[in-house]
Amino acid sequence: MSMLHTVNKSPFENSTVTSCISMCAKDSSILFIEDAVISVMKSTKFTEMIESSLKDFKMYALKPDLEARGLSLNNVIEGVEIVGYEDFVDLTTEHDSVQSWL
Amino acid sequence: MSEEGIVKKFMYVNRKSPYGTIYALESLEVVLITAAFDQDVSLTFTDDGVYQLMKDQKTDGIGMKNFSSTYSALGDYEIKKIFIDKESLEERGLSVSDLQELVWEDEDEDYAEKSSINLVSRAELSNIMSQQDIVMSF
Amino acid sequence: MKLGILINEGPYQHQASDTALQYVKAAIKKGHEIYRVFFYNDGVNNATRLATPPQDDRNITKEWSELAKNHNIDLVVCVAAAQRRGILDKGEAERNGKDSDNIEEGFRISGLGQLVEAGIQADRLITFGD
Amino acid sequence: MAVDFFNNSEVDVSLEVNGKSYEVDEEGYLADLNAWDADVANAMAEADGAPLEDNHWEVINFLREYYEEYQIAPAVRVLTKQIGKRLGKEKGNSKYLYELFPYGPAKQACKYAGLPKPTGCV
Repeated sequence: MSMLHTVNKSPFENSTVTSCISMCAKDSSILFIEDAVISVMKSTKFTEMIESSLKDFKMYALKPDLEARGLSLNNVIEGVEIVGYEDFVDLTTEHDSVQSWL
Repeated sequence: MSEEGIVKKFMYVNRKSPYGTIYALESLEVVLITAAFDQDVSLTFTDDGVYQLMKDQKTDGIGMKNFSSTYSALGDYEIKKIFIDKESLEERGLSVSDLQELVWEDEDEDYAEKSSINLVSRAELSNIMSQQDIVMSF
Repeated sequence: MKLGILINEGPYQHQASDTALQYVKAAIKKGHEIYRVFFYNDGVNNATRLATPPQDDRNITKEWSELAKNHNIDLVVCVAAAQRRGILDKGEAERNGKDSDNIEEGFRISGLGQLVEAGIQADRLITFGD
Repeated sequence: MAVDFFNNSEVDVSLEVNGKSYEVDEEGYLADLNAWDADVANAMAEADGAPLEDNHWEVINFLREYYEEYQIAPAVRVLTKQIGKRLGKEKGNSKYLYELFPYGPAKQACKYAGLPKPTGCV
């Protein structure tokens, strides 16, 4: 069964992003929303972790949250898909279940 | 009280230590209600959530109700699947002996007490989580 | 699809309720049914009609209320969490001997069983919180 | 004075026991749980028109012990099962418990036992 994981915390704030990645099964996906969109930016201390995890699962970041925080879409790690709220809805229905990491 | 006999797999993921926020207590409240609906309920304790099960909690000094003993009632509510993340325990210098023992009584075997606790790796947890219908994280 | 929504944080302090609103609007636009929005933890604070945010800020409670009215959405506030935090409808206020209620139109107070039922009946349950 | 179960019209209700006055809420639940004693339970039951007998006390004592140990009032199903285990199968069924406590074991017996008022969660 495929699962969509959503995360909303900055990886600089706490370990939610790393916990989520460590418990994400192979055919699952991660959607970064709210403060978690910071995770998918290039040249941070988490960039390498995200890049290597992209081999195992798909990752998405919510565009309105990136834009709201002044984060350039050009600086998003390659391979991370930038999506809107309607895509967020599609992701929840395309996966078998959803886990929101709070 | 089941809804036309539908039984789903509900997992509650507890990731926060108790008392600092209300999440642990209010998570427990949902868990007890879910059990009343005859659903397949399991609980995961990971990250700081493992502190929820610490033995010898004493809350007199902080003026809050000590709800740690309520976890021992889970067996009465037919909740027999408690998963504890081994790595989270190790990271915090804890072992399962620091935690409460949680058991359920097997009515068919003259109320014999059986352990509800399963110590699992993150890889195993990931596998168990992905088989759930509903996951709620508190 | 039938979607159940759980909101665990109040308005303004966290983005959770805003994200949930945007999500629900997008889901309705895509033709999905919102089976129920359940407010738990501090999420019950989304239901107070007494909040008066500045005029140039969004009014989240009103937005939920209007969305519920226009699309016939069931907005349910957990009774136990609401009692702790002073969110009351008329019946609850009377039952508990309080001098007034404060719930916004379109929200109703009920038990946690409504959350479990949403989990059982909906095809997906999506949580928004902190 | 009489305290009716669902009587919401009373304001500032109190229960008189042995010349002492106890504050109770609109539904007759004790405001200060620490003030509970057996006389309070008897007075509540008499006010409801059905004095407590040994069978009632078995359940009330069980509820108090359960609350003391687990910090929650047991759900009706748990109550039924545990009563069956402790007092015998013939008592571990909801028919028996509802005969003892016609307003519902969760509500009425918890009230007499001095447990917190159920929030009506289910």
